[in-house]
Amino acid sequence: MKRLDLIISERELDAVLKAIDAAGSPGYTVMKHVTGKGPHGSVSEAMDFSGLGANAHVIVFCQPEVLDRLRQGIQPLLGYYGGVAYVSDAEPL
Amino acid sequence: MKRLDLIISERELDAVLKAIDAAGSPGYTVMKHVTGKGPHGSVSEAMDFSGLGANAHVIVFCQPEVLDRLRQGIQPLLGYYGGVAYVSDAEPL
Amino acid sequence: MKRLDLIISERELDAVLKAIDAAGSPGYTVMKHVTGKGPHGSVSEAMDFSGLGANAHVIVFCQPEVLDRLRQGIQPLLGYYGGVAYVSDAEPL
Amino acid sequence: MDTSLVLQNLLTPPVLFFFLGVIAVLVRSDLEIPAPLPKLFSLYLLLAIGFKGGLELQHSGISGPVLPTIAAAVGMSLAVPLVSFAVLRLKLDGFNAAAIAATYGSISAVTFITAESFLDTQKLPHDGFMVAALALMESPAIIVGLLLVKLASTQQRPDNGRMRWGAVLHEAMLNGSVYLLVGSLLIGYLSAANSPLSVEKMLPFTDKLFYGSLSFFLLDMGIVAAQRLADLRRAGAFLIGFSVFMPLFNAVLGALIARGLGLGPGNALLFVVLCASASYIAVPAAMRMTVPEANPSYYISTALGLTFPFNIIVGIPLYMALVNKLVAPAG
Amino acid sequence: MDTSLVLQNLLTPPVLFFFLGVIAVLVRSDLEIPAPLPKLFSLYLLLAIGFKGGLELQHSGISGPVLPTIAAAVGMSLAVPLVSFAVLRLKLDGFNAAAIAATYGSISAVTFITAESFLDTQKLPHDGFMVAALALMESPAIIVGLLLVKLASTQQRPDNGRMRWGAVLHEAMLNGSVYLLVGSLLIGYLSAANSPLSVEKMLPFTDKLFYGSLSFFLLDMGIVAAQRLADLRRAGAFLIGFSVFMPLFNAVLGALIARGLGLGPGNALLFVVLCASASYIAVPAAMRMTVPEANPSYYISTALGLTFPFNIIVGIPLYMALVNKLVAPAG
Amino acid sequence: MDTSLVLQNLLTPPVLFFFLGVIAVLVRSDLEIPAPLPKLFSLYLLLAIGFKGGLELQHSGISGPVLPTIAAAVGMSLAVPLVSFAVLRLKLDGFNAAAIAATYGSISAVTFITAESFLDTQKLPHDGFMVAALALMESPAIIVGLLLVKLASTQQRPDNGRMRWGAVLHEAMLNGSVYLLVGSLLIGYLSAANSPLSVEKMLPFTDKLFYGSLSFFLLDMGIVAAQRLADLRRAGAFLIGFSVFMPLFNAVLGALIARGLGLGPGNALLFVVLCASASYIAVPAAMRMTVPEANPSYYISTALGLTFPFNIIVGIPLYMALVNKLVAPAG
Ligand SMILES: Nc1ncnc2c1ncn2[C@@H]1O[C@H](COP(=O)(O)O)[C@@H](O)[C@H]1O
Ligand SMILES: Nc1ncnc2c1ncn2[C@@H]1O[C@H](COP(=O)(O)O)[C@@H](O)[C@H]1O
Ligand SMILES: Nc1ncnc2c1ncn2[C@@H]1O[C@H](COP(=O)(O)O)[C@@H](O)[C@H]1O
Ligand code: NA
Ligand code: NA
Ligand code: NA
Repeated sequence: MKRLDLIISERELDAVLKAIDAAGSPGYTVMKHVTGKGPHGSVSEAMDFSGLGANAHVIVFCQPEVLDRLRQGIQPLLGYYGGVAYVSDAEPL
Repeated sequence: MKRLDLIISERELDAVLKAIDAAGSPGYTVMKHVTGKGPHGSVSEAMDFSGLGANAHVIVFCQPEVLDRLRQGIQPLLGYYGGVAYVSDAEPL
Repeated sequence: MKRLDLIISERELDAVLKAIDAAGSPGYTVMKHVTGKGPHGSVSEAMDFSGLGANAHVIVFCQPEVLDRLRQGIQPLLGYYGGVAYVSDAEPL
Repeated sequence: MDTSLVLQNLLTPPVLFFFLGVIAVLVRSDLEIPAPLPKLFSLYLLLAIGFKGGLELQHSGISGPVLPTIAAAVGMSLAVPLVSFAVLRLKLDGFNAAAIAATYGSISAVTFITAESFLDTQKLPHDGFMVAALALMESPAIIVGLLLVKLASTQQRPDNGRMRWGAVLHEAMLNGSVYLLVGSLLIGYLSAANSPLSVEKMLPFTDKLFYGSLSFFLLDMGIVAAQRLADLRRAGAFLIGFSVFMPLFNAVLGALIARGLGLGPGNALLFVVLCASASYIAVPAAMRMTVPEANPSYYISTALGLTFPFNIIVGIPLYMALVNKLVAPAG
Repeated sequence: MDTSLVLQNLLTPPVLFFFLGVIAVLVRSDLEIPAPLPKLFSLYLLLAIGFKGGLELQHSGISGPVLPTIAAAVGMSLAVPLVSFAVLRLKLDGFNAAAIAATYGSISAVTFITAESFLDTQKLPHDGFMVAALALMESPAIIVGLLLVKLASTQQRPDNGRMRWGAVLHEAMLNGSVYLLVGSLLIGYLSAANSPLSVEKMLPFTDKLFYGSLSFFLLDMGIVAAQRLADLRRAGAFLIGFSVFMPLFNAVLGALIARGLGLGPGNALLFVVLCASASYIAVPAAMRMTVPEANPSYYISTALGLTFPFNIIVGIPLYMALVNKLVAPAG
Repeated sequence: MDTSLVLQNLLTPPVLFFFLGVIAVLVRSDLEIPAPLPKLFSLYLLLAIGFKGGLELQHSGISGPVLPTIAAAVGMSLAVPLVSFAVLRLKLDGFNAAAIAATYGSISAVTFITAESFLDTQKLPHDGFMVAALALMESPAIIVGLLLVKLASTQQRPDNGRMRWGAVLHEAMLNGSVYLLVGSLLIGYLSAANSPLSVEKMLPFTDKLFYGSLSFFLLDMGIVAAQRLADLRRAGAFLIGFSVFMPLFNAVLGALIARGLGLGPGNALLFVVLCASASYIAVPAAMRMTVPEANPSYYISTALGLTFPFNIIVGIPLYMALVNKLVAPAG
């Protein structure tokens, strides 16, 4: 099986989760309040009071074929809003 | 070496950590306040005030033989309460 | 590409991030409020009010050559202050 | 008269902020009170209600209707789950029926607090020992619920179906919210006897801030309840009906007992509210741990998605009218 | 006289705590107010300012200068982005210019609140309807900003450049902070009419704690603003100049309009502050979603890193002097 | 007389809530005050105690016993670590001995605050300059601790054993809690002189809420201290003895100095409490960074697991009796 790690802005989280559901993923896990740095600059929690939002880290464990559908749904979002997505191998315990 | 990712309810965290210790793991890392969706439905932080709890994400880096013992301690908990567990390869930096 | 997972004390986070930047990494992701157990004992959020700090989990996706430079900057910090660092393979989605 | 009471209740800040939270969900505003801020208010309210109850208990003493009322309250928290279980078994399996039954035998502290605020705006007196009744109704309902699980479960359970009663009793008696409420009650009781000056210094925190903090917390409760309401729709007509009629039935029962106990209208309303409200804090937490076979979206959504809003918005004034009719015709 | 007003403003706890936050960053103290605690204070301040505005609106009634003032405020929130855009286009692309323009058309609730506190220490009266003006200035600025994006963008945008106006309007009108402010205003208005006793019980929370909570929150705002100031230095002289001169220009415009409306000195100052302040809550959140092409560090750093401190520290007393000169020479 | 003071102290809400927290851990209740809520209370208490101290300092002026008392306090924060180090080296290596020594040279703000509350319930006056003494005792102890590390360490340290004194001084002087305390003190001092009206508006926040917030925070401190107590048991009899006898020794020393300074009973008690308390906020944070060779569970568990509860529960009334005997026989 495959493991997908997504790091995106909390503001885009709903759209990403919708895409994950649409791809037929068996589930997902979300960690909010994530900060970091990438091509688009630094993201901190300092403006948390503003609704501006930090990042979210989403993990999906799924079959390779789900991954193909995920790629289609998520690539456009990452392209427009930024964020990273990496895939590795993972086996059920 | 191996990397184990567990995602379980915060309510079962103590039992899981006890099982990890019992398996002789050299350590573990815990992230709480994790949300997600799986076969048993959605988990959010909305009822946080109630002691109902969100999910926790537990990471264990260990030798393959520890993993075997972990499997025995953790599988029954996952079977009864739900949650997911995936293994991948990892090497010390 | 490679994926580096670092788990260190929040108190050393600034030094670690500086080392990551210095190694020319394209970015990083940070999760704070992480707890756990390792060779140096347990780390909880119980003393959060004290500035003592819990752990932080840092993820870096990068090319293997960046990893070599990261190793040099980060190993001394881990040696002196404690913490763990593991590497796995990861491919862009 | 009913409708005027409903309106008087409706147009107070706590209820209006509750609505504001509900509407935020309906119109999909991104208004959010992030964790653990709701926990701050929830801990504060338990601490404050307990402390104030302890003070009043010290002043009034443990006499007259105190012990009979508390005994009756505990009795109701044992009886309501049994009746509820019988009703719920018509449509649900044993696990779900038992978990929901336990929920309705227990109480909602926020509903109780809102009823107290309602009484205050109606200038009707009420007593501190009702807080003791509140505190003592959580645990018995949990235990009855788990006994029902044990009796009803034909299915294989782990540890060969043996209940770990130690863990169960622990969960029932030492749940954080029960513990804080009882502890604060004792602290209020002891402080009032020994250090009136220190009580004086607590009051700006426990007393003056109370109403505003309740309103803030109800904003969050409105958000959470509205999110749950969607779940409930999926759960079907039977559970929706149960969420409204069971409280009404328990309220009538409660009002009759309150009359038997000779309670004044204030205490009688609180007694009725205890009977009619359902737990969405201690009981779901205990059920999640001890009856994982039951579907949380059933027992949380009934208690929180419908019974709670019903009680907050129309229940309290309705029960007041009931009390005025049944218990204290002159009140 | 200006300098005495500046000093009077400077040596009050809210402004001093703001400085304490700024200095913490400059000397690299590890003082930190971790999330979501700032959110608690920000929600509280919106709730309290809205509630108090609603009470006052109920007492004063909706008459006299109320509607013209609100109309003028909304007009300014439409006009300021247009002027700002024209200025910003001299140096910036359409996306960034539009996002910053929207920011300056909108308002800063904390600046407004600090100005109210300043008026209170000056014992100058002001009215609740100004809070309604505050609440109604967020959304129009967002919409104008997005219209400007649409007009100015030659670049390819997703969905073939079609704006999803539903989403945009939703973001503009139902943003959490706008929603809470308007909702609390309505709740204050309704409660004051129907349940004076319940209003009485809210006041220790919404009124007595207000000044201290503002001070605490400004400590955090000082930290955040100082962190942003570093970004702004990188953004260059043009934006730095804009962050100071645009508010001054808008303030003069606002003062003239306030005179035209016949506002008293208290309301006039608030009107000027609304015109001169820039949003760092609702608008950046909306821009981040709908104009990802714009660089957030531009529109946040101008509004928060420079305009906000400028207004808090010297702007408010300066505008007071302006109002004293232009609007109410006898005041 | 001692026991009556102990009882009077014991039966106040702050101490009772501390016990409630301790017992929660002992009976394994799941009561929890999740991060960052304790931080909110800790920041609030530092802000409030600093602000109030500043007000009082402004009113009393900097004269009479102010400077000698502050000098003596700083002197004690230099001397206590030296004595403690000599004792601790009997059993511990240089790193651990130095870290614990620094901890005991510094102070516990919450112990100080609880002592002030105790004085208030005893109606004994005390002065704002004692807060200045409190604020100035954190940094010197850290610096002495690090000097001791340097002198005692034969072991190889990174950077070839060269201390980064810049980092160390930074940690010692600009630690968030020291910074907030000193800053709030200055703000109180400045506001009181320049804007009495604004001080008036701060008081409901800084003054009225103080006692209740302290009680809430002590509930959490009880939980944390009890968790630490288990660690301490593992640390062995020597450190357990040290955690009780060192404070007693320092208290007697402090009482003698207080007599020398001619302090009244209120200020004398606070002086003694400063000497007898140990830091579990600023110093551990600094030691964690600069002396990673020392075991945190030693220096935190002694200060927090035993010395803190000892002082809160029996220390304060005991020291009061000591002061009554030694310092102010007529008081
Ligand atoms: N190379 C990387 N390794 C780990 N996280 C990254 C990396 N690049 C970007 N990120 C994360 O993705 C977020 C969004 O990236 P971006 O919007 O592309 O700058 C950043 O704030 C980081 O949290
Ligand atoms: N396929 C998956 N990928 C990532 N996380 C998952 C997946 N399935 C379940 N989870 C996580 O595990 C939690 C418990 O799952 P369950 O109780 O089996 O529904 C969920 O709430 C998710 O956070
Ligand atoms: N084997 C392990 N697996 C996962 N996390 C670990 C492991 N060992 C240590 N850690 C994490 O790294 C932190 C620092 O470890 P240390 O300071 O070496 O005890 C611990 O608190 C854990 O969060
Ligand atoms: Na009930
Ligand atoms: Na404006
Ligand atoms: Na000391």
